[in-house]
Order: sequence, then structure tokens, then C-alpha cells
Amino acid sequence: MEEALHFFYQYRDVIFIFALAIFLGIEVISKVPSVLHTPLMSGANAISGVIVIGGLILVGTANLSEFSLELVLGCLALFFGTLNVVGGFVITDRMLEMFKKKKPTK
Amino acid sequence: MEEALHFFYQYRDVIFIFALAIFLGIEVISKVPSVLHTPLMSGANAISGVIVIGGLILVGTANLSEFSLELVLGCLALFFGTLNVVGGFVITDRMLEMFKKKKPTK
Amino acid sequence: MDKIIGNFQGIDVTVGHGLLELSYLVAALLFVFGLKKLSHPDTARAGNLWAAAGMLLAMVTTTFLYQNVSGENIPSGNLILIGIVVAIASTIGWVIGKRVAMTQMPQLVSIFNATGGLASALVAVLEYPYLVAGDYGIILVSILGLFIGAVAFSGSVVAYLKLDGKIKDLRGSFMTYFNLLLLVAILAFCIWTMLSETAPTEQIWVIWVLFTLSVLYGISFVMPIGGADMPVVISLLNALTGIAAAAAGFIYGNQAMILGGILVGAAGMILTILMCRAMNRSLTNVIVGSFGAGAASSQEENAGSIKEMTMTDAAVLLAYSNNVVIVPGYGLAVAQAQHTVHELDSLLSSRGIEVKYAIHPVAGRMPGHMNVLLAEADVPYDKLVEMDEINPELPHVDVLVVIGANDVVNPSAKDDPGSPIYGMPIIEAYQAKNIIVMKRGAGKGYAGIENPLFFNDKTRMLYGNAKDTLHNLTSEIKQM
Amino acid sequence: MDKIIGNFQGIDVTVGHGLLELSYLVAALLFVFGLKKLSHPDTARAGNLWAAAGMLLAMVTTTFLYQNVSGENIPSGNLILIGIVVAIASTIGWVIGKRVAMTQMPQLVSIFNATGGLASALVAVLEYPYLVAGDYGIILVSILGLFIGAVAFSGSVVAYLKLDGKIKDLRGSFMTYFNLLLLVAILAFCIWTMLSETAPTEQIWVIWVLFTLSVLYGISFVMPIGGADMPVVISLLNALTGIAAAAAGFIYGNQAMILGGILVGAAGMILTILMCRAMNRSLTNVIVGSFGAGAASSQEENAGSIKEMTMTDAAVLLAYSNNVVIVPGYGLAVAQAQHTVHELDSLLSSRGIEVKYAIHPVAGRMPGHMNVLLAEADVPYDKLVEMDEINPELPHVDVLVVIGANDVVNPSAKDDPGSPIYGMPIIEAYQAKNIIVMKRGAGKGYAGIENPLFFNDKTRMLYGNAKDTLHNLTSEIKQM
Ligand SMILES: NC(=O)c1ccc[n+]([C@@H]2O[C@H](COP(=O)([O-])OP(=O)(O)OC[C@H]3O[C@@H](n4cnc5c(N)ncnc54)[C@H](OP(=O)(O)O)[C@@H]3O)[C@@H](O)[C@H]2O)c1
Ligand SMILES: NC(=O)c1ccc[n+]([C@@H]2O[C@H](COP(=O)([O-])OP(=O)(O)OC[C@H]3O[C@@H](n4cnc5c(N)ncnc54)[C@H](OP(=O)(O)O)[C@@H]3O)[C@@H](O)[C@H]2O)c1
Repeated sequence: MEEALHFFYQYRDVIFIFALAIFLGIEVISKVPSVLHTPLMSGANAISGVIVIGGLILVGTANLSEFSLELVLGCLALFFGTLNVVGGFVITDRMLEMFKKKKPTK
Repeated sequence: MEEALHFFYQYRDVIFIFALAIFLGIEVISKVPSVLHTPLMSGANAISGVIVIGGLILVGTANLSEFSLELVLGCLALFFGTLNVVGGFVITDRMLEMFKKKKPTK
Repeated sequence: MDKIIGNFQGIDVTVGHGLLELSYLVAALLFVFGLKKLSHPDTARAGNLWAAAGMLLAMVTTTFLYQNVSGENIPSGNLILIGIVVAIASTIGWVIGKRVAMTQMPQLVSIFNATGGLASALVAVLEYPYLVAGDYGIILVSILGLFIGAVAFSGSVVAYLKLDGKIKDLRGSFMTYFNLLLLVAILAFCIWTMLSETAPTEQIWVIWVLFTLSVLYGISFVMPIGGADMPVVISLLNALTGIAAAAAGFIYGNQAMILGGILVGAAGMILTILMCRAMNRSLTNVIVGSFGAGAASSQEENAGSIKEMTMTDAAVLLAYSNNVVIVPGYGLAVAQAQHTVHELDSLLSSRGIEVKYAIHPVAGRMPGHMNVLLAEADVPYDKLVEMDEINPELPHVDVLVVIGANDVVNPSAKDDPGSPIYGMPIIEAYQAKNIIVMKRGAGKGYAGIENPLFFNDKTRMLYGNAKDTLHNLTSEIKQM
Repeated sequence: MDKIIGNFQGIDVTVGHGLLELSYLVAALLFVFGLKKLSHPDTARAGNLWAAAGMLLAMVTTTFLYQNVSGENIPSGNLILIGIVVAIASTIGWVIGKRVAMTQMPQLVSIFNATGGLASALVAVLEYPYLVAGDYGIILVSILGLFIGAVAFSGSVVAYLKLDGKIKDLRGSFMTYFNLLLLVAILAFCIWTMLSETAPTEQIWVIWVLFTLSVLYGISFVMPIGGADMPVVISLLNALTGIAAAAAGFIYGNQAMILGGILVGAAGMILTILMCRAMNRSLTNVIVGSFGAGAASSQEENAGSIKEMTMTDAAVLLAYSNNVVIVPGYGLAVAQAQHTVHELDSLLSSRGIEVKYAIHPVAGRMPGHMNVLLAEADVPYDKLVEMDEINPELPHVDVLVVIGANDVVNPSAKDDPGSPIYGMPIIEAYQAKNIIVMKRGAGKGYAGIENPLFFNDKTRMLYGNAKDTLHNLTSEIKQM
């Protein structure tokens, strides 16, 4: 218990940000119309690719003088993260384009 | 500019919490029906009495061995803060009670 | 509680530290939940209690777990002092909150807001000497907190006095210039303070000057705004109090204060804007206070004339109708006639006449004013019908009784583009088959303009204080 | 950039540090704004771009401003490597995103989600050895991140394979037990790791075991869930990826990662629940996958028989009607008949017949499936009418054409309390004057139940692949 309390004390600001973000996520989404479910899912998926920052840091701090498993895995993480981000935003945009261009006719 | 940047760096978590709280405040309120405006205002007013914590700390750390302006002002801050909190929640509750007891008849 | 559980940034962390911070987090989340619930009619009351629970938690834990820089808890002497002050303030707050009449609510809210602002300003004043010279960010935040808190304080006091009718508006373009000048002076003074190399400890007078200037500004800011706009102004000042509390929270690094304050600040701003929108005005318009100034100009001569009616005629008309709609307004609140109107309503209902109340969202002087007023007189909730719902039914209504309402039934809002209230949604009273208007005389409404409805062929006036008129009318009907 | 602007907790703070953190804050706020806009039809596209801009900003600043513990920027060799990897991945992502057919969207989203989960898991694996022994909180967070990321990865891959029809469901109660067992094993392993005093550096194998177990769990978790439930599962896995990214953000103390991740986590959970609700099911029901299992039992024998009709009859019926409503369903997507149906629609419209499409929110296999499909074929947006709007009009419709829809027009949902889809809102096709149903044969819909609509007296069947049927029908009408 004391461990947990100390952990909480150390990271209280971050934990607080966590809590607020959960609220905000729920608040923001809770009234979305059913047609937007799929694009929203896809857009959220692209945002979750923010892990790419971790990949950038890994590859950025990797030791290039020797070939290591770490380096390979780091590059893979960066690769997959970028794929998620770029692919995710592109397909979301394509889906939404469909709705958009029809709107004015209404 | 550099001062500002350093300030930001130091307090980035708190500033972030600020930003999220603004969002959350707007999100939460933006669809409130007109009848609730007054109770909501009153409830928010009670919450803003959270400054009472500052009053508690001031009086709690004040030096009681001698009479000082600081002590008096601290007590005043605590007094007014508490007044705001207690009075605020009580009148909000009274206002809302009126709505509540009529609801089931509907 | 004092057990050391770790070390963080060179300070020993005890169980007490951890629990205190945890309680602040919980309190902050309770504020969010509470505010969220407060904004839905069904959960509003629970929401208020949640927020109150958060506040209680934060106060209790601060009192018993707070440690100063040397790691000492609050000494028992100070605890006793805290206990005394809190007990007195709570009792006063409780009694005032419970006793004051429902109709005084806006005044009360503004008074409580003033106390909150003053507390914030005092905290900023007292913390100022402990700030480190050259720590510009923090100094700026506390100066801002002081300024905002002081403005909220004096502004709310002025708003209270205006609502209570104790002081009148002070208009004129010189006020605008004076305000601007004061603001520039405050700004210049702040910059000078920030740039001076002297440590805050050595120039405590600075903070007092700033406090005085800010209080002055609060007064001169609210002074020119029309008395009836006070609910909007109070909402704005309420947002300011929140921001001031958040600034103090920043200085203490206290999450509950930061979140509570900012939440109120943001919500208050939004609420202010929503209230303005419900009255079809802009915030600047309210603050500059030009409303009603050039109003008379756009008025055309009203065709037709005002026709009075006798009490007996009114009684007959009502007694032989099938359905009656009552439109209450500010005058009902002034006359404190909520109980009398409920009597009339019961009497008519007992004769099989369908009676409804048409509630305009900004009738009266605060949102929900009519709901609160009629609720106080135990009028059943389901008889109150909102504007948008009742409007389509009005053409089928036999008699519509306007009691002390004016602007909210003014047809100019629909058909006269030159009218200052043009565009505001109204209760379309003119559509009813017969209209009875109760008012004291030729007095105008809040917007200060003529009302063509009173000149309508279907309209008959019943002059006099609403309470008396209603009373006489009720007796008349009873005798029939 | 390297100019030192202060000192914070013993570390020199440079301009670069400050700007990097500022950019993370901005990126995080762009995510919030973006998601907010994404949830309103009019601003959705802009919202996506805002979020993308936030991501770009965070990526660029990380690359050029990140400093390691000794305050060095990323060396040029690594920059080049980063450039190469990012360039390749972006190109591939872009091309796939642009090229893949609209109808493959659910598969694509699940593949991209798998990559995100894998990246999170890899980051956790690589950061694990650098954790400090005894720092339980952080170790727990990174183990959790690894587990969640790995489950999201393998789960999404299985979901993809199922959507693509490459693997079948694996049902049976043994799967439930196996899953439970696996979960317990993982939990036990985690606790053992946490409690062992050995430093993470000295037992890197631990993380690999955990990784393997988690991947396995992801597979066995999704395996028993019905293939058609995959959109819901993907939404759930998407939320998991977000949480995994947030866990990594926690370890790096990176606000953009934390906020982006948690936002997606919370939004994903809500979205999952909303999707379940739109299908009138609960999340547990989806995961346990009992849907359709005991369905047949509640079916009564259907009164009446199925009646076919000739192409010519159908052509005549349509050509001489005044208004036609088309109800598209999953079969339209399978047959890829969106262009053909648009042709029929244009032909009928050119003859002065009013043609509308009735869109059920969960027709097809993902929300908005029909909208996307018909939009691809350039069907004007204003011809698509939502379920709630079209239902009251249906009794006045001359001909209703059901193309590859089944469950969404199944009247059992309204009148058979024993039916597994009882309570789901449907398009009330049975109310139309004439009903034409196009399907290939006696195949059932997603819920695997009989549809009394097909036995209705007013219903006539046109068997065959929807595309061919529509094509023939169009030619037939043209020749008239
Ligand atoms: N609700 C809010 O939140 C809020 C806030 C600020 C401003 N406002 C504004 O306030 C106005 C509200 O409209 P309203 O129709 O309710 O009121 P109103 O337009 O202000 O009219 C009040 C009427 O009541 C009559 N009256 C006053 N005392 C009376 C008494 N004792 N007995 C009988 N009649 C009496 C007055 O005429 P006599 O003097 O001839 O009796 C006057 O015509 C709107 O313009 C609105 O925008 C509302
Ligand atoms: N939209 C979503 O988000 C989502 C997600 C998951 C699940 N679901 C569920 O999916 C169902 C959707 O209902 P629905 O009415 O659209 O579809 P459905 O109930 O799955 O029925 C599809 C029908 O299309 C026919 N079909 C298949 N291929 C065809 C072809 N090539 N040409 C002509 N007909 C063809 C099938 O019959 P034959 O085999 O005889 O041709 C079948 O009757 C609902 O139960 C919903 O809850 C929806």
C-alpha cells in the first residue's frame, strides 16, 4: 500500500492528467451519430499510433556502431508506428471525403 | 521569451491540467437547459469557494504567538471562503429541491 | 501518518503527503462529476451534493494532513482557531442560505461570490511576500489572481446593491474612458512591479496598491451596466472568482484548487454566453450597456388604443372559458403574487377549466426565475409548459392572462426589425382568442420599449398591483 | 536551441527542452480538438486533419529536439536511419490507404491497429531492461503496456483474418477455460516478476515470455468471437492500443503520448459500447459469442410460403409504380452491386418515379457501411433516408426492394419476444404495398435466423447474385 501511495505521490500530476483525459474522451465521444462510428474508430486508431514517438526515441538513441537485436526491434517499432499513423489518417480521410462531397447536394 | 519557456517547462504538467480543465468545463456545460442556469451558476459559485483551502493553509501556518495583520487577514480569508462554500451549496440545494419534488408528478 | 514512504525531489514523503494529494485528486474528480450532474435536471441535486462532498473532503484532509516545509502538521492552537472560524462561517452561511427568501436568490449568489473573490484576493495578498524575486511566472500568476479576485469581489458587491435596488446605474461615455484609464494604470503598475529587481518581501506596499486599484476597477466596471443585466454580470464575475482560485491553486501546486477553479472559470464563461444568447444579446452588448438607449426611435405609433376591462367582465370571461394560459413575468415576482396566482389556478381547475403556465426562459430577472417562483407556491411542475411547446397551442387558447410580463410577450420581437429585442424568441400571446394583461400602469419592461400587444383589439387591461388584482379576481369568480 | 534557460530538478533546461514540451502540449490539444470535431458530421474531415497535424508536429519536434540524458541531440547517423524508416513506412501506409477498396475498410483498420499494438509492445520490450529494480509502479505500468499492446496486436491480426474470411470461428466452452487459464498464468507470472528482487536488466527473458503469452492470449481471445462481430472487437482492440500507447507515454513522461493514448482508450471503449447498443446487444454477449446459438429453437413454423416472381413481372411492377424504396444490406456489399443499383435508381428516376434508399444504422458489417458503399457509387446523399425517418412513410410506398438485407428488415425483432434480435429497431419493410427481395438462395443473415418477411403475402423473391439480378432487371425495364 505504501508503495502505491508513494508511486501516486510521485506521479500525481500525470495520474491526474490520465483521469481528466478519460473524462474528456468519454465526454467528447458520447453523442456521436452511428454513421460516424467507423470513421471515428479509424481516426482514433490513427491517433493511437502516437506510440511512434517512442519508436523515434528508441531509434534516435540506438547505438549504430554495432548491429544489435535492439536496433532491429527499434526500427520495427518505428516502422509499424509510422504505418499506423500514416495509413490511419489516410483511410480516415478517404472515408470522410465520401460524406463530405455529397453534403452540398442536400 | 526564454523566461516564459522555462516557466512553461517547469510547470508543464500543471499548465496541461489547466488546458484540459478548460476543455472539460466547456464540454460539460455547453448543453445545459435554460432553467438550470441559475442553480448551475450558484453551484459553480460554491465550487469556486475552493479557495478556502488556501485560507486553511494560511491560518494553519500562521504564527499565533503574536497578533499580526497577517493573522487577521488569514482568518478573514478562511471566514469568507467558508461562507462562500457553505452558503453556496446550501442555496443551490434549496433551489434544486424545488425542481426535484415536482418531478414525479409529471 | 508521519511514516516516511520514500523520497521525492529531495523531500521525505510521508503517508500523510500521499493521502493529502490523493484526497485532492478525489476532490477534483468529485467537482467534475458534480458539475456534470448539475447540468442535467434529473441529477442536478445529487451533483451539488457530490461537489459539496469533494469540498468537505479537501477541507478535512488539508486541516489534518497538511505539513509545512519542515514537515510539521498544523499545531493544535491553529487547529482550534481554524475550528472556530470555520464553525462561525459555516453557521452564518447555513442560516443565510436556509433563511433567505427564494426570490432573493440572485442577490444571495452575488454576495457569496463576493466573499469568494475577497478570500482569493486575501490569499494572494498574504502569499505575495513569500514569492522569490525574479520568479516572473509565479509573480505574474499571483498578481493576476489578486487582480481578478479583487475585481470579482467589488464587482459582486456592486451587483448585489443594484439587484437590491440600493444603487442606480451610472451611465455615460466618461465611464468607458475612466475604466480604460484604470485598466492601463493597473497594467503599467504590474509591468513595473515585474521588472523591478526588488524582492517581493521588500515592497509589500505594492500589493496593497494593486489591491486598491483592482477593487476600484471592479466597481467602475459594473457601475454602468444596467441593473437588470446583473444575472449575466454575476455569472461573469463568478467565472472570475473561479480563475482567481485557480491562480492561488497554481501557487500552492494544489490540484483541487486548480481544477475546481478552472472548471468554474470555463463553465462560468460558457454559462454567461448561454445566458446572453437566451436573451438574444451579445456579451459586449451587455457590458457596454447600450441596451434600450436608442430604443424609442424605432417605435411606430401604435394603431388602436388601450382598452380596460372591469373585474366582473374578467371573472366572467375566465369562468366560462375552456382553457386558460397564464404568462407570468417579472411583475409577478415584484408583486410576490405567486401564491395568489396559484389560488386562482386551483379555483379555475376545480371548475374544470384547463390551466397552464407558459414559461419563457428569460422571464423575470434570472433564468428559471418563474420556475423557482411558482415552485415556491407549490404549483405542480407539469402545469409549467416551456415556450417552444406552448406556442403552437396558443391559437386554440380561450383566455391568455399576462401577469406582470412585458418583453417576453412583445410581438415587436417578431415583426419589427428596428426593435432592440428583434429576434428574441417570445411567447406568442397575440395568437390567443382573448388576452388579459395585469400591470400597474404605463410602466415599461426591462427593455424599455412599447408593447403593441397592449394595443391589440383582443387585449383588455386590468390595472393594479398583480397581487391585489389577482386577489380581487379570485373573490369575484368565487361569488359567481 | 542548446541555450540553457534555467535549471529544473538538477537538470539544465535548454530552449530545446522547452520547445519540445510545448510542442507535445500543442499536439495533445490538437488530438482533443481533432477527436471532438471527428464526432460531428460537418467537421469530421477537418478534425482528422487537425489530429494528423498534431501527430506530425510531435514527430518532427521529437526528431529534432529530443535530447538524451547527457543533453545530446539525436546524432546525424540515427537521423538518417529515422528518415529512411519513416519514409518507407509512410509510403507504404499512404499507398495502402489510398489504394485499398472502400469495402475493405474494416480489414484495413484492423491491420493498422495491429501495427500500432505491435509497436507499443516492442517499445515496452525495449524499454524494460532500463527500468530500475524495485520501482514497482513503473515496472507494473510497463508490463501492463506490453500485455495490452501484444493482445491488441495479435487480436487485430486474428480479427483481420476473420473479416477476410481466411479463418473460421473456433467455438466451444473449452476456449473459455483455456482463456481463463492463460490469463491466470499471465497474472501469476507478472506477480512473480514484480516480487523477484532481480533487476530488470538481469532477466530480459522475462519480458519475452510475457510477450509470447500475451500474443497467445490475444489470439485465443478473439478466436471464439463470431466473424461478423469483428467491427465491435476491432473497436475494443483499438481502445487497447490507445491504453498501451498511454502506458508507454507514462514511462517516457510524454504528455502527447499519454493524452493521445488515453483519449483513444476512453473514446474506443465508449464507441464499442455505442456499437453494441446500436445492435441491441451487450459487450459481454459479443465477447462470449453466444449469439445465434440457440436461435432456431424459438422459431415457429412460418405461415404461408415463399413465392418467386419473374424478372418481367418485377420490371412491370417497378416501372408502373409511383415511389420505390430500396433497402440495401450486407448482400449488396458482398455482390459489389452498388454501381448497378445506382443505375436502376437513375433509370427509374428518369421515368419520374421517386426513388429513396432506407438506411439502417447497422446494415452491413460496420456502422455506416451502406453510406460508404452507396457514396462510392455516387448515389446522391439526399436520397439516403435514415431508418427513423423512413419508417412512417413506408405504408405509402408502392414497391420496396430489399437487396441483400435480412436481419434489418426482420419483423421478428418487433413481434417475436423469443427471437434473438427481439428489440432491435428495424426498417418496417412489411408495411409497404409490395415487397421484392433479392438474395441468392435460402441463406440466412448475420443473426442466423428465419425471416417471416420472406413468407409475407406481399413479398416476391428474385433469386440470384444481387449484381446479376439488378443488371437483368435494369435491361428488362429499359426494353419496356
Ligand atoms: N430571466 C433572465 O435571466 C433575465 C436576466 C436579465 C434580463 N432579463 C430580461 O428581463 C425581461 C423579462 O421580461 P418580462 O416579460 O418577464 O418582464 P418585463 O419585460 O421586465 O416586464 C415587467 C412588467 O411587469 C409589470 N409590473 C411590475 N411590477 C408589477 C406589479 N407589482 N404588479 C403587476 N405588474 C407589475 C411592469 O409594468 P408596470 O410597471 O406598468 O406595472 C412591466 O410591464 C426580458 O427582456 C429579459 O431579456 C431576463
Ligand atoms: N453494421 C454493423 O456495424 C454491424 C456489425 C456487426 C454485425 N452487424 C449485424 O449484421 C446484420 C446486418 O443485417 P443485413 O440485413 O444488412 O444483412 P444480413 O442480415 O447479414 O443478411 C445478408 C443477406 O444478404 C444475402 N446475400 C449475401 N450475399 C449476397 C449476394 N451476393 N447477392 C444477394 N444477396 C446476398 C444473404 O442471403 P443469401 O445467402 O441467401 O444470399 C442474407 O440474407 C445485423 O444483424 C447487424 O446486427 C452489423
